[in-house]
Amino acid sequence: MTKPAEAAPGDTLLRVDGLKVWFPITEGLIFQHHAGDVRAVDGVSFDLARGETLGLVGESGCGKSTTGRAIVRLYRATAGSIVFDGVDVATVEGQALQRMRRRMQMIFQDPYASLDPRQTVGSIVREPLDVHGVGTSSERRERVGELLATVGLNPAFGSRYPHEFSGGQRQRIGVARALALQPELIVADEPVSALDVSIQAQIINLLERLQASFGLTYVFIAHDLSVVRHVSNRIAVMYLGRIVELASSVELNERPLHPYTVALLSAVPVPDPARELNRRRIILQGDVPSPVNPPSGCHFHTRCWLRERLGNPERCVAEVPAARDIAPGRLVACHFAEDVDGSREQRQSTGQGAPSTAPAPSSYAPAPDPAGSAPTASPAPGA
Amino acid sequence: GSSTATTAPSAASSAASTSAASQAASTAPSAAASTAPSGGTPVNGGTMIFGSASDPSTLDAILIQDGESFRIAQQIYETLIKLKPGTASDLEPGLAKSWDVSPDGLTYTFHLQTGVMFTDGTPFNADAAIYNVNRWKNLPEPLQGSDYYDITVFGGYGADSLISSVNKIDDSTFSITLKSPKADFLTAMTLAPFGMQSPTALQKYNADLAPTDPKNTYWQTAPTGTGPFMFKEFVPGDHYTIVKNPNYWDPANAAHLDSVVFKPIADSANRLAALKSGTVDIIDFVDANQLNDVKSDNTLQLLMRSPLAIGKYAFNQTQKPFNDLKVREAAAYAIDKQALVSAFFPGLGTVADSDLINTFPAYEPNQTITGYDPQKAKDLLASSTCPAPCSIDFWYPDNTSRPYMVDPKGEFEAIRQMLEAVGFKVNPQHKDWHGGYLTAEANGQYPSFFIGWIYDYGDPADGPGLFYATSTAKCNGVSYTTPHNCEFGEDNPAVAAAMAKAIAEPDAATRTQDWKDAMKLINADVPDVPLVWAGSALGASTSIHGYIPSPTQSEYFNLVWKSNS
Amino acid sequence: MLKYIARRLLMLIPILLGVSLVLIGFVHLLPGDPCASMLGEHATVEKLATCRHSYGLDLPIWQQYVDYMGGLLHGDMGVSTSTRLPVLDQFVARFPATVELTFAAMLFAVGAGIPLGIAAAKRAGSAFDTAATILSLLGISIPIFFLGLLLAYLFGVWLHWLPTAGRIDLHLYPDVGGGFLLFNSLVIYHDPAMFIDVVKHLILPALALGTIPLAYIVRITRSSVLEVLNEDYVRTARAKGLQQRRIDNRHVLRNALVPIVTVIGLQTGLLMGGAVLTETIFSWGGVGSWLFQAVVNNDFRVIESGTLILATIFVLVNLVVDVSYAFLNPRIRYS
Amino acid sequence: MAAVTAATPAPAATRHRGLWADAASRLVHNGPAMVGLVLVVGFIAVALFAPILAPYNPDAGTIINRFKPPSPEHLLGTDLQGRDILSRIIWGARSSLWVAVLSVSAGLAVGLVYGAIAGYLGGLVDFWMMRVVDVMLSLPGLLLTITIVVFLGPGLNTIAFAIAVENIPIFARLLRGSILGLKETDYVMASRSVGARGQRILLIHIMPNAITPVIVAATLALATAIVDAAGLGFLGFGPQDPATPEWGTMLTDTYRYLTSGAAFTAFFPGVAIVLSVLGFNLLGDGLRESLDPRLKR
Amino acid sequence: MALLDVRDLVVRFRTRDGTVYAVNGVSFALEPGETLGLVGESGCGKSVTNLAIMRLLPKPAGHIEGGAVTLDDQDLIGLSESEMRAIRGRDVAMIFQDPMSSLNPVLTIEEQMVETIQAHEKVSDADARKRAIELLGMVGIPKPETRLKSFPHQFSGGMRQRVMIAMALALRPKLLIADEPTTALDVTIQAQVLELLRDLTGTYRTAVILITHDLGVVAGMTQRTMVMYAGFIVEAGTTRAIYERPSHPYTVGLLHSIPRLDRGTSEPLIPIEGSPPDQRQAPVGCPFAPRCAWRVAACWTDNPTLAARDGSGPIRETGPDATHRVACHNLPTPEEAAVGRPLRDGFRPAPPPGGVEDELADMVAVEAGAPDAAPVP
Ligand SMILES: Nc1ncnc2c1ncn2[C@@H]1O[C@H](COP(=O)(O)OP(=O)(O)OP(=O)(O)O)[C@@H](O)[C@H]1O
Ligand SMILES: Nc1ncnc2c1ncn2[C@@H]1O[C@H](COP(=O)(O)OP(=O)(O)OP(=O)(O)O)[C@@H](O)[C@H]1O
Ligand SMILES: [Mg+2]
Ligand SMILES: [Mg+2]
Repeated sequence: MTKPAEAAPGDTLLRVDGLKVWFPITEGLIFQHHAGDVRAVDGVSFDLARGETLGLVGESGCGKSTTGRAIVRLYRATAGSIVFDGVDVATVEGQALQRMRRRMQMIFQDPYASLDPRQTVGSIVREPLDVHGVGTSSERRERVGELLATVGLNPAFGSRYPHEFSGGQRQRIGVARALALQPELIVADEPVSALDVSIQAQIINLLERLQASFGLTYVFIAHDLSVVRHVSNRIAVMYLGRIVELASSVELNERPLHPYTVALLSAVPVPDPARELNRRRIILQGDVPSPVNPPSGCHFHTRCWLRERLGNPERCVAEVPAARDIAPGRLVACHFAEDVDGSREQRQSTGQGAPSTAPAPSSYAPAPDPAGSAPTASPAPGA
Repeated sequence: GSSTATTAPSAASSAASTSAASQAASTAPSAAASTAPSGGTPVNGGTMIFGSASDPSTLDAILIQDGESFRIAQQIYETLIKLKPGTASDLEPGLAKSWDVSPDGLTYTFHLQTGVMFTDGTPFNADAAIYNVNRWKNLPEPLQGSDYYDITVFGGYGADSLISSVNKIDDSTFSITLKSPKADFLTAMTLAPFGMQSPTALQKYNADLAPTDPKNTYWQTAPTGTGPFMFKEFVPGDHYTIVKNPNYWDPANAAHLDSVVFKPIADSANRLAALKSGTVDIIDFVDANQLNDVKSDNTLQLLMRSPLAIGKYAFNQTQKPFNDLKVREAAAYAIDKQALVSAFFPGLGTVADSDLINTFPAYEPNQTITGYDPQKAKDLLASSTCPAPCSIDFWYPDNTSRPYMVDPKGEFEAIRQMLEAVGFKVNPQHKDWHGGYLTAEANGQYPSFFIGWIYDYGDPADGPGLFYATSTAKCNGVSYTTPHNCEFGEDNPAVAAAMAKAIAEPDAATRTQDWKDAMKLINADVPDVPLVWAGSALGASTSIHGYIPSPTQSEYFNLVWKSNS
Repeated sequence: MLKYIARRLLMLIPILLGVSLVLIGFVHLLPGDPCASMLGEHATVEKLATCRHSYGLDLPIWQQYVDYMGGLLHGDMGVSTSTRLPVLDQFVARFPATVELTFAAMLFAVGAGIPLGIAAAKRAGSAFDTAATILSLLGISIPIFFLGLLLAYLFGVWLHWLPTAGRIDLHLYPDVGGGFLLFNSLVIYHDPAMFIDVVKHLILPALALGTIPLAYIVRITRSSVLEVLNEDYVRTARAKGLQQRRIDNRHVLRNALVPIVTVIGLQTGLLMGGAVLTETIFSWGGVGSWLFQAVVNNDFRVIESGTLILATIFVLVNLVVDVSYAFLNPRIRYS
Repeated sequence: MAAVTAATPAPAATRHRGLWADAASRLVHNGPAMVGLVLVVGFIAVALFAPILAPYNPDAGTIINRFKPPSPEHLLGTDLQGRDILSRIIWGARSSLWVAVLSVSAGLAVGLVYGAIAGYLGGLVDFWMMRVVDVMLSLPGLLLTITIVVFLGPGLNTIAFAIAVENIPIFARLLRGSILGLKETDYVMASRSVGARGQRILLIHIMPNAITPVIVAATLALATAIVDAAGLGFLGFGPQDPATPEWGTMLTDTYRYLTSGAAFTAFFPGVAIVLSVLGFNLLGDGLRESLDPRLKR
Repeated sequence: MALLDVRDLVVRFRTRDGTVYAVNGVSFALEPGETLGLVGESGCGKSVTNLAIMRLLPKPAGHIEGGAVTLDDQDLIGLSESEMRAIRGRDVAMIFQDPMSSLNPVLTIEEQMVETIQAHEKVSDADARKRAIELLGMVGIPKPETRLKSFPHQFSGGMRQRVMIAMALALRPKLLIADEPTTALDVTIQAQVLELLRDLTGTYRTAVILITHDLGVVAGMTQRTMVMYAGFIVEAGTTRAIYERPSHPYTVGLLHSIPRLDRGTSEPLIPIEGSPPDQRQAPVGCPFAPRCAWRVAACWTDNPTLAARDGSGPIRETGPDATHRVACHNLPTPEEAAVGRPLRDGFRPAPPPGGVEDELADMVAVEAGAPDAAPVP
């Protein structure tokens, strides 16, 4: 059900190169003029092998969704290319685009907003078939039943309306719609963020199961690192429209090399009071700057703990750090990534650091931890 | 006239007179049916609020054509000759103490009152009077065409004008010489449009510029006469105020009231509400259905004006099927006038059977159509060129209520029922009164229609004489004098000849007989179905005294006073 | 903010151009001829032609439009064909009446509507709420002239409490002309009795005219307040232990105000020119009945210029409303 | 073992109703709205079955019989022309309904297309199209209506048309507003992502959702149309054809008699207008609440 | 004596669609300075419980139908509205989830802070303002003097939540109720806010009730934890005890539903199937029974009460050695808890009693057929 981090990559299905998506800001009442841009995505490159899952994480507003939407051509790329199976998505039009659309689908974050409240579940799931004229109408109806069953819904529910379903069930409907055309690539934009924890797991498992049975390729967008890590082979960490680090999910978790990744990891709370007690967080100062006027040089330099420790080198302000292949399959866009490696912060954030002298948050000392860090997990059946 | 709301006294008292009081006019209806109780000694002071139907439309006297303007002009301007209050024809000295007529009936010499001043201080004398008369004669070009009574009385300007010359004799005497005799000239001189206006004010406020010219502010800001009242202010749409002229030349007849405010209230129901709530003191045009309401209220009084208007259902004989006399007769017999009058004119009108009102000496009962007879109507129709169901177009106006036609649609509906009962098939046709009803009617476009007439003169010449006296018609508004033929299509040379004779006849008794003959002929032609002779009524608070209603609506407010309570 | 206002004012130009185009088009579609109604039915062809010429009616329509607009630029709004008065003067004479009536009607609508709406929202679902809703709906359901007449009879004729026509008791104050009577009576004449009389005259027309805005305001206040009552910050305010009155006034009402102000603005704009019926019933010499008469009399210049002024006022009122949003909602102010 | 995964239904899933059915049930539980519905349905039924319901020919009568007060013979009395008021009110329902329906449907037809084009195309087209709407909205409504009636001549259809013209910008703006809002919704995005294009999105996804506020506005506009028509009648621009009973005109023709003994002639048509308008308003309000679950009280 | 004592609190909503059984007899206590986590899925009654304590239930639907709430020996339920108002904000303060909507958008930060202070203390505007500046400085807002004039929308989410905290702590309340204070924030900002909260409440020894979905947040922030489900407390104890020995099937399920950074990536998630119950039906039996892999027949009919997990000793509700209590008829063993599913041979969850079978039975069958829901051998 879960894949090994080193899942053998197939051929490259998707290659994104230098993708920029800028939203123009216009002003003026009668005659609009261009007053600037929201640089939602500002030079993103990665590739994705068939059958692979790429996780995309980052804080709110860093351009994850925009990247995802550009891939499925909901937005037009301002610059750069998105090559899907050898064809540049950014340039195709008309029939070719329609054909392309059949091969890549999207799952949306909000299971409430992404289903048309006036359509029955059946017609929502059937829409892709209708649009692309797949099969006869009775075949379509049959296929809708199959799809609903596949995502774990009663096919008889096709005649109901979305609002009659719970959040988890709705997200299943969204998944069924995405599956309808048997796509190769699915961009899942925060598919579980809006769901309760218990339901999250249902959907994550469903997605993994579907990937296994249909050989799907995922771009999995989330802001929750633990979820992304769970489902992805590789993870790209985004900050202000750029990828700052790209690594396999295990690597990223164990040896983050970008100061931002380190901070992100360190900020994720862990449901283990004993560990929480001993962890020391890197608290980033302030908020994410505006994508309209991103900071010069390294976008992260305004909040960077490493830069501060290094005595605020000019280089971070002056020079845009290139995405470097620091190790095989490991891209980092930081001038001083080497300083991160092995640092106390890195170790602490990954839970490998020695307990520091951090004051205990509670007013009384916790009892010694009998279970400690003993792995409580056992292999899942059938894994 | 028919379209202009009302007014204008008349009297064809042809006999020239040097005396102040002329004899009672032979043809005019008698005095007012009721008068506000004099109720003791007049009290001076106070304000009367008059609930009128609309704002005046001008107060440059010579341009006045509508009743509301007449009403106000009557108070602030004075004419050379006046009507005796409540009468339609008794002449009385006005600004002229007396007058003489030359034997050829062409030259009229007026002896003016002395010591009279316009309210702006300009003396009223022969010069001022001549200034006014010359203005009528040579009306400034921009004003021409708007002077209805100037045109109807004098026929035009400059060379066209009936006035040949105006001469000053001395400071208080002047004469007018006409090009041809005009029997009703003196009576016409009592019309408010011929009121005397201050030459100084006329010039100062550019009254001679086009009314559209913003510099012409005369009537809205400074209409100036010699009357017992003078202009105070005009707030269009809200009120028009006149105040007592403190220096009125005839102290005996000076106004009792300090001021009169005219408050336009268009809707009759609202007008009555305003009267009953005490918002206004007196209102004009009480609806028939409101008469009882006023009567039964012991704080109110009803002031009745005797009939001087005729309402009728008329035909155009050049249009089918009304070219057939039998059809016209059938329609005439089909209408139950009594029911109609009691439904729509209770208390304000009587059943009419002639274009002449029965108070006129020349009146004679209609011998052709003898009364309501549906069976006869059916028979006539059956034998006509348009047997039942005989489809006819019947026009009535929208958005108007006239004394002779208080509820056009309602009356139409009632008559439609009656006509259809005898075999007509009525197609309702209607047009806005202000939106071209009259124009199309005057041009002869309607086969059958509602129309009416308010006499400016209590003389048959002003009624049937206008409608039917010519047998040839020019039908696009070119002729001023007798254009009415277009609407009726009455083309009977015998009728035309009889009427021409009557109009020309100088002797009163002969004239009356001539008119009776002419009316017999016209009635036989059934050019219309006279429905009602209508008067009108004012409602007033019982604190109002001395208000003398006049059939011609020329009522003098200097006589009115208000008791405190 | 100033830039915004400037831009909005600039926006007026195309709108007013559009309005003037529509108007001139409409006026020319109107049947009948202003000259014919002016000169009466017996006017001669020549007279008509002269008259038409004097008003420029014989020119091609585009020429008329250009001339008219040229006149407007010079502040010349033309002259009424029925009263022969300059349109602008007439407007100025009547506008105070309209303003006072609109003001009074809105005062009534707002003064009664907002408290009623708030009360209904706070008791949402209760019998009071239902009654308030139905009452306000009843207001919209009665034809205004019918209501006006009923009011006039009830309060004027039967109870003799209030006058039913005009703006002021003309018996007592023949000296007072038009203008802003409410203001003048106090500030210029220093006459409280007169002020009271003016107010008495205002009551019935204001009631009749205010009924429709009242209904809208009650409804919008109710739903808006209901919405705000469910907002988190109201809960926060209560959690902070604030006085109920303070919560209502500072937290609830201020936030609920934007849609309410929109409705108030819209209704004020509508009343300015839409009071034809009320003005007719209560003989109120305002702009509405003036324009109405102009339509009836085919008084084309009055229709054109009068409506143009009204449209300008309407747009300006909307601008004021939009600007007031900025004061109600700081988000707008600072963006 | 099935029971391991047994799921309790999600709250909303317990009821097998469609969205509309849901709205309908909310409506049914809304007292005032039901009163409104009853009034409206009654009104429509009266209009439809006028020939059966009316005891007399609404158009027949003689002035001899005028102003008969209500009696068993004439339940609501007779009018000035001696016609049966009840029958005229019953037939008048047809005219009023006709004016209401015609004005609103004509307004809808044009307004919807206009608003949909502006909202869907957006950009400059939308900008200028909305300026035209601004122009129309800034013209005083009643005067515009009167002008149109004067232009076209009086009559039921004319009045309906004139009122429709007034409705157009309102509907257009409303629809455009909701379309603009809906264009960016996730479900429209979702539909685009599966390849759906312009027309389909507009017709299948946007319109059905955008139309809700318009439906509500239309219901209220039905009410307004009846009152407006009555107001036009008062000003003398009502449907002038005397043979077609119409409530506004009936009221206009008789309000003068309110205080002079025949008050019933004005009272009953007045009541008919108030009730029908109230009905539409209550229903419209109820629809607003039931179609928008957020406003639930 | 405990600072806060809640006994058998019952809260219901009477709506048009029926009664919502939101909180069904909740009891707990809190000592001064103690931090308590309240976790559970959406709709389980966390917020309602706390709103009831504050007597801020949405009107007119929400009613406290039973129970007692004592704060400092004072019975809050019996207080008049104005007495209660004096307590709100002064003795008990609240922070809400959405800092965006919890601050009034039309009032400046200053107005909102000053009014809070002045609602409870007679201080001059200038003094209140000075206090506000101090407070803003305390929560780490740079240049508080100038920022005081700002409106909420001029702050970022994290800053707004800081303002909320400053406002809540303005009067040094004894109890702070934080209702999902960081759910709307990014993790990095969440870390900032949580640290601030921890520092300040630690310094003032403010008792805290922290409501959250995030089991990680509770782990790091609280001393004691209560798990709620469908209006019931199903498990309570010290935070350590609950994370180390999760004993209620629901708690076990929650812990297995979340991917954890501190565990290997290969660990499968074990979802809790189905969804929470419709709280419009009066609860019968254990509310979790329909979703429970450990349920026995009694679960369908008897609602287990909260009892000490090991069944011995006096029950302590508060403090570091608070008794670990669970409401369950069939406790998972520690091994089962570690694995996340029953390990007993041949154990099958009891089928629903006849008649209780609902209309979604068909759906269940489908779910069961789905591979990820494969029956445990
Ligand atoms: N259609 C748009 N027009 C203008 N700006 C946009 C648009 N869509 C997104 N943005 C801006 O682009 C930036 C990136 O947005 P995006 O939705 O891609 O972020 P994200 O990483 O998905 O964030 P989140 O976690 O909140 O979903 C944000 O600043 C956002 O405001
Ligand atoms: N105003 C209300 N009217 C009716 N029911 C309500 C109302 N507020 C809450 N409820 C119901 O009360 C129950 C408990 O709600 P509560 O808000 O306490 O949940 P919660 O645990 O805080 O959830 P969340 O994590 O989503 O905030 C839910 O079933 C909810 O539907
Ligand atoms: Mg996103
Ligand atoms: Mg909550």
